[in-house]
Amino acid sequence: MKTTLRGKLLPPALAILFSVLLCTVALLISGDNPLDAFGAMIGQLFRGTTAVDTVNSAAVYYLAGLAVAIGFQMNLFNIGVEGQYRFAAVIAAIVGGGVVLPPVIHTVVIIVVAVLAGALYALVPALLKVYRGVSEVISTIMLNAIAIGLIAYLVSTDAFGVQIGNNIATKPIPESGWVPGIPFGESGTLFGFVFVAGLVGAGYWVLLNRTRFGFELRASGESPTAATAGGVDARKMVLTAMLLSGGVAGLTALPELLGRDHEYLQTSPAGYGFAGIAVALLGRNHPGGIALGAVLWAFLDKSAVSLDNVGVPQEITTIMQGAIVLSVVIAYEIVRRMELAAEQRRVGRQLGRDTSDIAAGGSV
Amino acid sequence: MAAGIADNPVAGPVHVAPPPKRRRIPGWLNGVLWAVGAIAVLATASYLTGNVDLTSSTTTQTALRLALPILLAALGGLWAERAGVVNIGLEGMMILGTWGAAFGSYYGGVWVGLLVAIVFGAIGGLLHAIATVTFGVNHIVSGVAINLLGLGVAKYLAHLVFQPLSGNPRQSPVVPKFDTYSATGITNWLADLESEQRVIVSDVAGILRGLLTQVAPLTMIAILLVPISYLILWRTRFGLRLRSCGENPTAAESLGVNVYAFKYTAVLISGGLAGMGGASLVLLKDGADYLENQTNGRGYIGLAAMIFGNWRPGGLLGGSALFGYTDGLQLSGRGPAVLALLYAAVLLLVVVVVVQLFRRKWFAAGAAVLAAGLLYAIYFSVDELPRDLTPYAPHFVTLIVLAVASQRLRMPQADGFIYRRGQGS
Amino acid sequence: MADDLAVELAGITKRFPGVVANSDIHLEVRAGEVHAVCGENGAGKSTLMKILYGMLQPDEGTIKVNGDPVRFKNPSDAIKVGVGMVHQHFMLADNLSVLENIVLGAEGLHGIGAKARKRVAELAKRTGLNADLDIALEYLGVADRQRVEIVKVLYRGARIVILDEPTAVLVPQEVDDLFDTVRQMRSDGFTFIFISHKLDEVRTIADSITVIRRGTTVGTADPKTTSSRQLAEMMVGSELPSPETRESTVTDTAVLTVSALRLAESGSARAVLDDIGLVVHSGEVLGIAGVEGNGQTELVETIMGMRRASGGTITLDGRDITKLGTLARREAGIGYVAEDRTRHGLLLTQPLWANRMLGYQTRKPVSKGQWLDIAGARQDTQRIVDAYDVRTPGIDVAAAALSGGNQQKLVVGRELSGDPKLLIASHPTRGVDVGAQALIWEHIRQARADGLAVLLISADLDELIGLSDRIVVMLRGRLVSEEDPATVTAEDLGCAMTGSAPREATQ
Amino acid sequence: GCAKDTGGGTNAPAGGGGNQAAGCKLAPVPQGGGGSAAGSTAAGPKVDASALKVGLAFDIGGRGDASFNDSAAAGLDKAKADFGLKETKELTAAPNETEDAKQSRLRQLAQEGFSPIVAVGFAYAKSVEAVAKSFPNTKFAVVDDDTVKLPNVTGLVFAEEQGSFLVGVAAAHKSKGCHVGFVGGVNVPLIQKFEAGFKQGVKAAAPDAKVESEYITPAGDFTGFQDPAKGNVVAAGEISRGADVVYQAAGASGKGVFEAAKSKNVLAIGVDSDQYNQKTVENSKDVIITSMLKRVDVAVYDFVRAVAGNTLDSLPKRFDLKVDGIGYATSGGKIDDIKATLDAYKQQIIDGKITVSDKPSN
Ligand SMILES: Nc1ncnc2c1ncn2[C@@H]1O[C@H](COP(=O)(O)OP(=O)(O)OP(=O)(O)O)[C@@H](O)[C@H]1O
Ligand SMILES: Nc1ncnc2c1ncn2[C@@H]1O[C@H](COP(=O)(O)OP(=O)(O)OP(=O)(O)O)[C@@H](O)[C@H]1O
Ligand SMILES: [Mg+2]
Ligand SMILES: [Mg+2]
Repeated sequence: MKTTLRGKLLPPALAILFSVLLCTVALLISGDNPLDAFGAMIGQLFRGTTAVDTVNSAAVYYLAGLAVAIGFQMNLFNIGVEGQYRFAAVIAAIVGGGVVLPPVIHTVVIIVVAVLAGALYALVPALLKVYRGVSEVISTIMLNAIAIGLIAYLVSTDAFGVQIGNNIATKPIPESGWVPGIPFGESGTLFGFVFVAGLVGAGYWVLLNRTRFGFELRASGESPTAATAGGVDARKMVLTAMLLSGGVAGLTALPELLGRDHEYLQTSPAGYGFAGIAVALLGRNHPGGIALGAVLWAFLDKSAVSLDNVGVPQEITTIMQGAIVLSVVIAYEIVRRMELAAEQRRVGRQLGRDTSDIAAGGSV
Repeated sequence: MAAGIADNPVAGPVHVAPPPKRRRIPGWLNGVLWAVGAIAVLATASYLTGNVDLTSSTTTQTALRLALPILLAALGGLWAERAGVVNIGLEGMMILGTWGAAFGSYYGGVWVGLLVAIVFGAIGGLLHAIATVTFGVNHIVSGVAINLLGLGVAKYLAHLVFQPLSGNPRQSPVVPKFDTYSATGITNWLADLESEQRVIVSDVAGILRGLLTQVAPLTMIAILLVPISYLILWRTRFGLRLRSCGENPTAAESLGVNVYAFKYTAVLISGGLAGMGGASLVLLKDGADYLENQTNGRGYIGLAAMIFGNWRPGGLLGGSALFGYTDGLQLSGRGPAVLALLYAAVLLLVVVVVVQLFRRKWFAAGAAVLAAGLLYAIYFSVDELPRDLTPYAPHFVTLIVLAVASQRLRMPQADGFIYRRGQGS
Repeated sequence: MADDLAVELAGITKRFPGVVANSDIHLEVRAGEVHAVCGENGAGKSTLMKILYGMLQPDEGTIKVNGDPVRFKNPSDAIKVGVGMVHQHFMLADNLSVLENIVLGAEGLHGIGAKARKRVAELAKRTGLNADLDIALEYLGVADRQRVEIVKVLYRGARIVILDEPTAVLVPQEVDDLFDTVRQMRSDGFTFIFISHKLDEVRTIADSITVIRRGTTVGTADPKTTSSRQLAEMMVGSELPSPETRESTVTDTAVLTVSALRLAESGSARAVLDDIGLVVHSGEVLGIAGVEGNGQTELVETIMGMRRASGGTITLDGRDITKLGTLARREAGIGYVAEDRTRHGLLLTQPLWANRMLGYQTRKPVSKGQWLDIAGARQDTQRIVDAYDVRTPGIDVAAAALSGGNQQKLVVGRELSGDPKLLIASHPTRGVDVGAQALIWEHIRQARADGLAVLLISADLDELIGLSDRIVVMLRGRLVSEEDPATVTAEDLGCAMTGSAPREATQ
Repeated sequence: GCAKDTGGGTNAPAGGGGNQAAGCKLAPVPQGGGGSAAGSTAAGPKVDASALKVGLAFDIGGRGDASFNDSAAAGLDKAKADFGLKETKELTAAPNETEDAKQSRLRQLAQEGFSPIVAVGFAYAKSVEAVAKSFPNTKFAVVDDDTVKLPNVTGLVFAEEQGSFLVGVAAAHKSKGCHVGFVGGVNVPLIQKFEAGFKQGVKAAAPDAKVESEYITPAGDFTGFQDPAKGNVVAAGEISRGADVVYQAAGASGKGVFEAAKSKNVLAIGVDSDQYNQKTVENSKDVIITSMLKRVDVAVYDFVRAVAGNTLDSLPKRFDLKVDGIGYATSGGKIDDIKATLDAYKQQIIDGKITVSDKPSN
């Protein structure tokens, strides 16, 4: 159904407000000054590299969020983005560090490898779902764990790892494979991959809204039965959606890999996939919404550092993230019901089915 | 709503399937048969590979211990899903439980700890119920949010409460633990039997001894909760009503069942059980006290065990036992034990082949022969499994078993559907 | 005399968002009678009954049961004073056992153990329910399900029984059985409120009739003195349209040929469809009669390619389509009006123009190759809305916002838009009111006259007889006989559908 | 009958080791233990560091983790007391944080004028390298890493294998069944050093001894440092195979190892700090015979002093036995009887007569 602009913007605003209130209470209990805390969070944007870092991280979350959202579009809950992106990152780093190619081509090869690796890792749950009816929720939970073992093996010195001090990393990717960033001097360097992420988002929008495939995907998500009757091959859609989701998941780690780290470290952070779930939910699977969700999520993440700097427990940011997700979905639900009732009233009125006494409606 | 769950059930066309031609085996007997079969296979594998770990009392004990939090989480999942609410927030509720357990136990002893854990888990459940039942939020979305919140709140509370006590924001001080009890008379006798290394007898003795040694009240309660859940859910009117909310809430409502109330109750109990699962990480002897992130995905595994167990108490006991057993085996027995387990899998597949041949299912039998051959080839060709991958043996086992068996699974019909009063057709 | 009244509803008003379902309804039911409530689709009958049963609370108005004013907060309150309801859509849980379905909510009476089982067994006997009480409900047929619903009501000791369209899914013989039970119980002192669209039935069983239109009572009628035609006029204020086909347009060109079609039940060797052979010619309507669950759904879905045939061939216009997917079959020229529009026909949360694309996503005017043509889709949707009189405020509203009849018009309009050679119409007018029904029939007839072949499946035997050029009867997955609509009666069809010999023959 | 279990008393002592309580056939103890260690650099001249603003960037866990963060904090506290530091600031990493969060933390400290800045944990290596470049006048140190080659960055690394060697010797001497075990948290190079040293120590003292060696999780899965329940199971597994002295290098999971040792009546060896005196494991302190000490506190303290006294060049390349950057604990008095032996081995290592490898030989 079509939601109004108010219907789109009101819920997140309410949710943020609610979370701020909740955190204020928590801060007061722990004896911290909420104003200091929120001041530090806002203030960080104007200092150091935080603003640029936020955008950089947002690009990462954005890609993870898009990957999750593709699954959501057809009611697939791909918890496995976590495992897929990590697996893809390692493979891409290994290949990127292992081949010698001219600039651009090198980069493209790495990107393609990452996409394929992500898709490959998503193929397992997809096949299990299509042919054996295994719920993708469970299979991807298991595969996330298994990915850790695979990565451990791949990065170990027995396989492709190189020990640097106490750390192990893949062989560094030579400069020809990097994606150059845009330097902002003191304020840091913006990943070039931010624009790639933007392109992927635009592609996602076009794919979903303007192509036959997108239509079929959404149709299968909304009603598998109706889609089947409309000639959409459900199995094929599950497979394609899952592979596409895994492919985009494969891009998740690339902004950092190609823009800053140039190698995959054993200590490289995990958890982008899980954050992607939250971001996709916040953005309601809409590419614009996911972008906002990603920026918000990244901003909260960065806040942990500056809150710590002013002596406020950084756990607050996790509470805030949880509270925002929960309250945003509740707020969306409330607004959705209000709008549905309003739309029904409008339909009723325009059809003149009941000219009398409508004011009392909306009992739902 | 986009994620996870389809829209409400629509009255579909009436389809008349043939009456079931199932042989009437009572559920408990079925369970016993499975257990006997499993023990027989393991005992044989233990004998043939000479790996005593497969059925030793130590393995059983560790399996029990590792299975416990998973079992409780799975029971939590069972209660919620039987009432039609998918609870992926078990992890968050467990985390709340760990904090509550440490807090309660520190100030009031183990039983208070257990109680506070249950209450904290139930608070998580309450939140989930408010979101899903009252506001009709997609169940998975709400669950994900609760996992985040549970983690955040526990961290924050630990920072607030435990740091002054332990000097560490991520850990509680040492808290009282449950005492453990052993059936000494029997276990000594069993210990003798076990050490005699007689085929089957020693294996059974080992397993029994593991189950009877150093058992904490919480362990007993958790195990008892399996039959209790069964009795309540399948043998009482309360349970019937609760299950009806997961099968067809509109019908239940039309018969005067207060669906909202039952869903709330079920999700609260679910949260309480998850909280108890958290407590089992904190309050058992050798437990960890409160430690950040100590649940480590066990809530998700619990959910998997429940699905694995076909939304039934006996089944989820089997699922948690399988996971706990495999995990315990790989942790304490390591590579050789996992290899022996691989051998057991080959034996199991041989049994499957025989059964399928008997049933004249040629294709299934062929597939099983192939799988058995493959596994045996692996068993034969390597003397050590890759060290990096053995820790994930339980996950592999779960995947494989699901791939083989998931098509027989049957979830409550309205599980995950958003129900709104007066909206049924 | 007020004391005589088992139920008295006065001034009942119920509003839903956008709809006033009931406004100032009055209904008086005497104790020990069968009281029929008639009205077109969406007139508010079910809503009114749900109010009487405590599932909905009226915004205004009073309810009296046996002379005492009552106020129901939920169905339990209604059950307490002896009101029971058999719903229009069965309220049963497939995975629970028959026994559990019956005792659910009334465990207080006899528990859920042996005592309850004994009582249920007694009632089952009385209503002719022969099923094993411990098997899961999903294994029961429609008629047995209905019996379970009735046992449920009796088990709770209801004396006032609401039957909301109980006959919609039954064949004539089953209807007779049901009526026998009703009559017998009436003589035992039960009161019935009976809802049906089938006015002949109403006149057979009812002692008195209340007619409601657009949510208000328009009057009462005496079934002995009122004709069906008069009743219909009271309901809609116009004449009852009939689905008669005028002249035959059947040609010799076979459009759809199905031969030796077989469909095995998943996971077993049993056949759901067995050796089905049929031909539909251009300009012909072939009707398929059958009790629900005898394979009609499966036949349609197999022809549509939603299920894979295990044997046999399907030919469309001389081309073998047995191996094609659903989309390819649609592209080859099959239009499909599914039996359940909300499950198989529509994307409820999507706007009407997106629904126009479903099943046509590869074809003009809604798409250009891999790209969607949204402007084209919108334009064509508007055309359908105009041509089929779909009552909607616009083409951007979600499909869920339309009433059932209007949704159905949209679906029929869409399926006739692709220039199909064959239309498969499953229950094309189910749950649709008389006006929309007439319109849909008219469109089907027109298309037939233009050479369309139609495969019609319907539970409404009058529709089937009136619209078809030929009728085949389906029983347990096989085509058992062919009937001529010009001569066959609904009664005969009913016999053939249940596999029993015609009544005259047995006597 | 059913009896309450009291402190493991109802259990027979550890499985395999039960009967052959004879212990190991010990190798001859090396001679020349007399000359004591070169002495702690901590005993050097006092400096005035009141002008220094010292920043500490902790790894996950931060102050109070009863592990190396805490140890670093102790070093800072001592420096504060001894050198009159006025202003210090401590920031802590969050789990799973990204590289730029680490950099921001360091940059914040640098911008606020802190120097020196000590980054605790090798995970900071890359971040320090990045930030140190833009703040050439700020002094940095990274604990556990010496890969950053910048003039203003000092690596503070330790010879964990040497200390592990000594506790290995202790384990061999204390084992009744001549069978000992090692439990590592996560199979990373750093922890492998502990394993390598321990194994060598055991073999040096008792060439016939059996050594069990397991990690809770493979590299990359850092939950192995956070799961006492699993630590317990792994340790119990080793004990059931006969190990009767267990050395753990498993972070917070170590607690589970100690408890396994306690309930099976065997001995355990702690790690990093003197765990006998550590509050979080006080329930099982009586099985802890010694701990391998990794003196992060010494390193931090020495570093601060070196910065204050501008004597950075005098800092050791590696904090090892020689400079008392590594050692073993004697609290509880459980190894008093073999102290002389241990010191003899220690001297051998210091003198270079024994070289301890930091890679486990398999
Ligand atoms: N839950 C609801 N929310 C909104 N509108 C509703 C709801 N239930 C019923 N209505 C509306 O109330 C009106 C009356 O519906 P009701 O189901 O009572 O009709 P009916 O007479 O039983 O029709 P039918 O013959 O199709 O069963 C319909 O227009 C319907 O749109
Ligand atoms: N469960 C429901 N939730 C929300 N709205 C509903 C529900 N059921 C019915 N409605 C609303 O009621 C209206 C009509 O529904 P329904 O199909 O009962 O109509 P009807 O009056 O029977 O129509 P027709 O006579 O054309 O079949 C629609 O506007 C629909 O949105
Ligand atoms: Mg209707
Ligand atoms: Mg109705």
